[in-house]
Amino acid sequence: MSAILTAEHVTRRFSPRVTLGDRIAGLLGAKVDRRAVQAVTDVSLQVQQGETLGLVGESGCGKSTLGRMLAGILPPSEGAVRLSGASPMRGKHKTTTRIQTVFQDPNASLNPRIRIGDTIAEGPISHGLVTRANAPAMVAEWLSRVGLDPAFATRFPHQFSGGQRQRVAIARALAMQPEVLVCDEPVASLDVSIQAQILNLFLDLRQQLGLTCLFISHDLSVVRHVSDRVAVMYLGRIVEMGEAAKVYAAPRHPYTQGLLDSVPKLMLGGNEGLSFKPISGELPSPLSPPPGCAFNPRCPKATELCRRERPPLTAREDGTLVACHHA
Amino acid sequence: MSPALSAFWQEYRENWIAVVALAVVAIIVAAALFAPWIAPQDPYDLANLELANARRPPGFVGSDGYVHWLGTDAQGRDLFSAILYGLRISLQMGIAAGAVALTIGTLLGVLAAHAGGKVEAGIMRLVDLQLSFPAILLALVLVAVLGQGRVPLIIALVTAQYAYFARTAYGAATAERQKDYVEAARATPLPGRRVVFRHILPNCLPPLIVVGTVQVANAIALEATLSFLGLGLPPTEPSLGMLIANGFQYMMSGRTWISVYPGIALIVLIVAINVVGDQLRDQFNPRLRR
Amino acid sequence: MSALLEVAQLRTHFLTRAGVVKAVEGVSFTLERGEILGLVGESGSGKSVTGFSLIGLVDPPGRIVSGSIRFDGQELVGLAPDRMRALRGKRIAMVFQDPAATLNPVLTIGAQMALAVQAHGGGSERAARDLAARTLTRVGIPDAAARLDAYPHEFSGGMRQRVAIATALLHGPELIIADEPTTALDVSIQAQILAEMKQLAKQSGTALIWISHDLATVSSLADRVLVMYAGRIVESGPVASVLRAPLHPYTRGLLDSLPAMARPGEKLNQIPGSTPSLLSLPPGCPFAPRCPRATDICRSDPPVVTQPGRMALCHHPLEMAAA
Amino acid sequence: MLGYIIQRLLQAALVMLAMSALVFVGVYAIGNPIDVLISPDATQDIREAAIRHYGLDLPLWQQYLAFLGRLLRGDLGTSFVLNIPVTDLVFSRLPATLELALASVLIGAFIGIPLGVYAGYRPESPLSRGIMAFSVLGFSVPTFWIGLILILTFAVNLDWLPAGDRGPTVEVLGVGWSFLTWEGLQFLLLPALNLSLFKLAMMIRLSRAGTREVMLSDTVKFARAAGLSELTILRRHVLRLISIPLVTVFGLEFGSTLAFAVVTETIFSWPGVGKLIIDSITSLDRPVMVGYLVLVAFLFVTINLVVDLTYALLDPRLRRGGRAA
Repeated sequence: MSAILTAEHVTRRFSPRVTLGDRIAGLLGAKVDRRAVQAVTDVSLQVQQGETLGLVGESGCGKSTLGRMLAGILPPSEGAVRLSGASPMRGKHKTTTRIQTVFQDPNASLNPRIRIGDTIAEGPISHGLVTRANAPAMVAEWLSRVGLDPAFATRFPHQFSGGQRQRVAIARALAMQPEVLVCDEPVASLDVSIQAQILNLFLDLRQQLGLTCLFISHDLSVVRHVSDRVAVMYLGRIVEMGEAAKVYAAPRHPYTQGLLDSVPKLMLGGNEGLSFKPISGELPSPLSPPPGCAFNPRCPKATELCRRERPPLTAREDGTLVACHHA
Repeated sequence: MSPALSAFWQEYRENWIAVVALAVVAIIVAAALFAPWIAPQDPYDLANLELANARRPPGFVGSDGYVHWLGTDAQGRDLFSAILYGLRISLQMGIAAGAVALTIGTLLGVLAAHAGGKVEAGIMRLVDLQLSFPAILLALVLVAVLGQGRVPLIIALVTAQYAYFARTAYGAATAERQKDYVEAARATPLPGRRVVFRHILPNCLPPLIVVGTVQVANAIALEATLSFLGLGLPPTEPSLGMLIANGFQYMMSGRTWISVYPGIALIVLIVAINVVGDQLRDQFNPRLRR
Repeated sequence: MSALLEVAQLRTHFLTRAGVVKAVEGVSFTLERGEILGLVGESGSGKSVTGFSLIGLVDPPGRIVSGSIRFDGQELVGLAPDRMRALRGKRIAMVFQDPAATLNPVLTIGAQMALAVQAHGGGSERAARDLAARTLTRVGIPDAAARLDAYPHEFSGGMRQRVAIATALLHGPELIIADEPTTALDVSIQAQILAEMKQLAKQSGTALIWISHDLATVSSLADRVLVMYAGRIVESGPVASVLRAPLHPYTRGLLDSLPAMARPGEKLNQIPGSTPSLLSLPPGCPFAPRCPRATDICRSDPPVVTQPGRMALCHHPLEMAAA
Repeated sequence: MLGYIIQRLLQAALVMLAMSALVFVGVYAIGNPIDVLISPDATQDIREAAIRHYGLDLPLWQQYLAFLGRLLRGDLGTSFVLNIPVTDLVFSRLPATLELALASVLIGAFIGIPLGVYAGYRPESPLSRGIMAFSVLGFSVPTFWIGLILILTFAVNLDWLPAGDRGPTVEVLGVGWSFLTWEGLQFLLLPALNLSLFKLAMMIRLSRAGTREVMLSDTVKFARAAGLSELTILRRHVLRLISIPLVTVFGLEFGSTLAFAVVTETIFSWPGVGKLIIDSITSLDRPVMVGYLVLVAFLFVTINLVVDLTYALLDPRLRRGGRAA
């Protein structure tokens, strides 16, 4: 196995616009808020050929921003993203077609005024992957591969259900013949029964096409189901990364533990107790992350050391990477 | 008719007032278009005018045998003919100014939304500044500086109105720009031109159509106002506004028809266009859909 | 004593341009005092509309076309608007899905809560704020009195939902209807709110209708569960037995769709097809087109309730013994 | 917040500078500036003296600086026709226009907002449809036409109110005002009504659209679920939510009303600045035109600034966030 997609010390900041007026106000002694939101901080990871890496975390943890950087949609502020050694972007613009994205909301990610056949075909045609004459045949093939009737090519998105639309979005991404597929919360907006259909489709296609995948989701059970390895993010950093089976069976980082404990389980034997254990406290503002370990204000194991020093992400004996002083 | 369009028409038809308004607009446009064939008299041909026929009330039979159904004006023009020709000028001005303003404004707005950064800031500052500055004042000053005539008038109207289109196009385009399907198009990646013209621009059209309708009505009203103030077209080509202005001085003496009939024609036209625009606005507004 | 809430053959329809959407079609259930009832279903199943029907807040063009809702013996369908209003917030309260949208962004928390207090009997502004502060403390907002003067945008999503819950609790209602109140929140915050809600309901003896699409959430909170599909209750019963041994094929399919119920990487036992349009439901059982057990009778005749106690709306319910 | 205020002040100054440059280029550089400064019937000697006096033989940028300097001293030249300094002329006319504009904006707001809120609250009721029909009319019918009809009806046919002119004024703070006497009010009523109809229609439409949108929101639904009465919801929740955009529109409309007064003042012979600019255009009194333009630009920039700052103050999300851009 070799790494096909890598992130090297990737950081992404979103800085507020500081106007001339703000600067003058600053000179006059007024407090001007110039704190940048650091959505992703110093993340390094590798996605191996053929594997699925799950990226999991709560909202605002930076998983989507990281995903967009890895997909070549958003340039990193620092560090580098490489797809087989080369950057997927030139300046602010994506150049490669070898990595494609499936977005969260299929209602929003398909242009309502364009027939779905044209939506699927326009990328391949514009990059010369298919001729205009051969496009209908290619569209028909992809529609049937994602489980839709090829005759639907002339329909508009609003004529489909949510699950069918997500199938179209998957067909659009795969018609570009990518090596890597980034799925950004692809089932978050779908109902449970439809979610199962899309997950099954994803598993099928991944196997048939030998795809390498980055699978981003806030849903721990979904990530567990599809991923070989999993990375857990908290406040812009990876706190734990390793084989999915190991991380889920024996989480080391207190945040991973807390997160897994927070999820309500199906209670098949009455519910006198609670099937979950909440993490105390709230996510700190990303504008002013706490010093030391970002999780320390909510962590049951936090000590003076955690408040002072940020733990590095280090490998443990079984290969799992953990960023914690006490794990 | 495509299914989407026919569904749109189905919904439009439910509001009978809007249907009537649309019919009125169509009739007025047709009347203006065929004015030379409908009008009993060519009001621009000064040879036709006789002072003996001036300021006659509706129904007056002129010296040359015409029945002046709506009366005559101070120069002895048949008012019905003058109104038809005046509508022609008003519509020409309104549509020409609206079309030019739509084109310039949309291009500027979409450019600002697409380019971002300094270009965006520069264009939108200018547009905002102009929007806060009343159109009529701008038009007044421009006409005063450029002189009278069709071209100066259109320039004045366009300058006064393009900013509305630019603001609308910019608003719609920035909203579109943030939508997932635009990001999906960029992530493919599709060329920037294709993203703008195939994905962003078509989705900006509904609000622009609404603003376009309303702005044609506004341009007509503005032209009439300028003409009323004596700053519009030369008196040899009387637009509706000027007909009204000319009749103003006779109003106190009871010869109200000289002002009132052109005024009614003007108002019917503008109201009808605005009613159509209102209905389109309601139909395009996704928040009020059920 | 009779049940707190008795709903019988409730039908709520929406008259839209495209036709009549039968969002709720013949829903019947009862709710005891202090009971927690889970109302589960996918989008478009009618679970939220049922909730809004109970509190009399169905938006036009929707309206209750028939049926009965008896709350503490009083009929709510057709009740005069001002008498319905007197019940709302006082004896029946509601919490919504998105706390960012429910609170008024330009009023302080204190002002909004005071309005809710004063909606039911005067009392001074001062007393209203005191009550608001006490209730905020109950839902776990620290330093509540000082935070009354804050605006909603100064709170996090979880805190805003706590404010909404506190608003619902102000008058100590007998029934709270919670419409997906944790869906918009993160897992760790959801867990906090769930735990608090369960505790608050048990402490105060308030009955709770918890509307959710998430079986796991409902299973750890509710006493009984109602499963809705296409505007109907297709299965109901004590939550543990319904989840352990569902009678209705839809409930079974829903459980099998959960990734947590399968081995990682293996194909899920999915329900084929998608939810039918409520504009044109098939004759017979609305689930028949997607049902593995469907026979001709399912496609022609609407099913009737089987198995009293554990109820399922099905011609061919799964065996209880199968569990 | 302070940063935002400073930023807006800087922008306002920049806009004024740009406006002055535009006026300078438009009038001084393109036209013959001496036409603006000296009456056309002045002798050749006077012209040449003026050219030297105003430095018109100097390079363009020096001329612009001199123009700016005169502007800053409040010297806008002298009217050809009336031979009064333009500044004095404009300021003597301004109160009449201000009074008219304020009266009409107040009429528009105090009648328009309640009607609009009602129409948004009950969009299907016959009264709402009537209100909306009225607003389409008010929006469509040109101001000058309404003025004509008002005069025809109330002055000519019914003879209830005077048809034009300002009537008697009462001096307060050295300025004459009409609204202080009954007779003055009678003169003010028709022009104010005329000018207000467009504003009225606009306020109705804006508050209706705002109300309709807010009524569908979860905020209102939640307030209903808490048992609030409809009146309380309208008064406390809806009005508060729609008031923020309305206040800014109110400010901007006050500005545009000042400009639209041109038409009304012409019809009703109201002696304000609008009448002044029309007269100066027809009599080619260019110093007055230039002076009026600069002044109006200044007025607008000021109003915009105040509106923006008010907006930032009214919306708590902007007020406490400290960042309002």
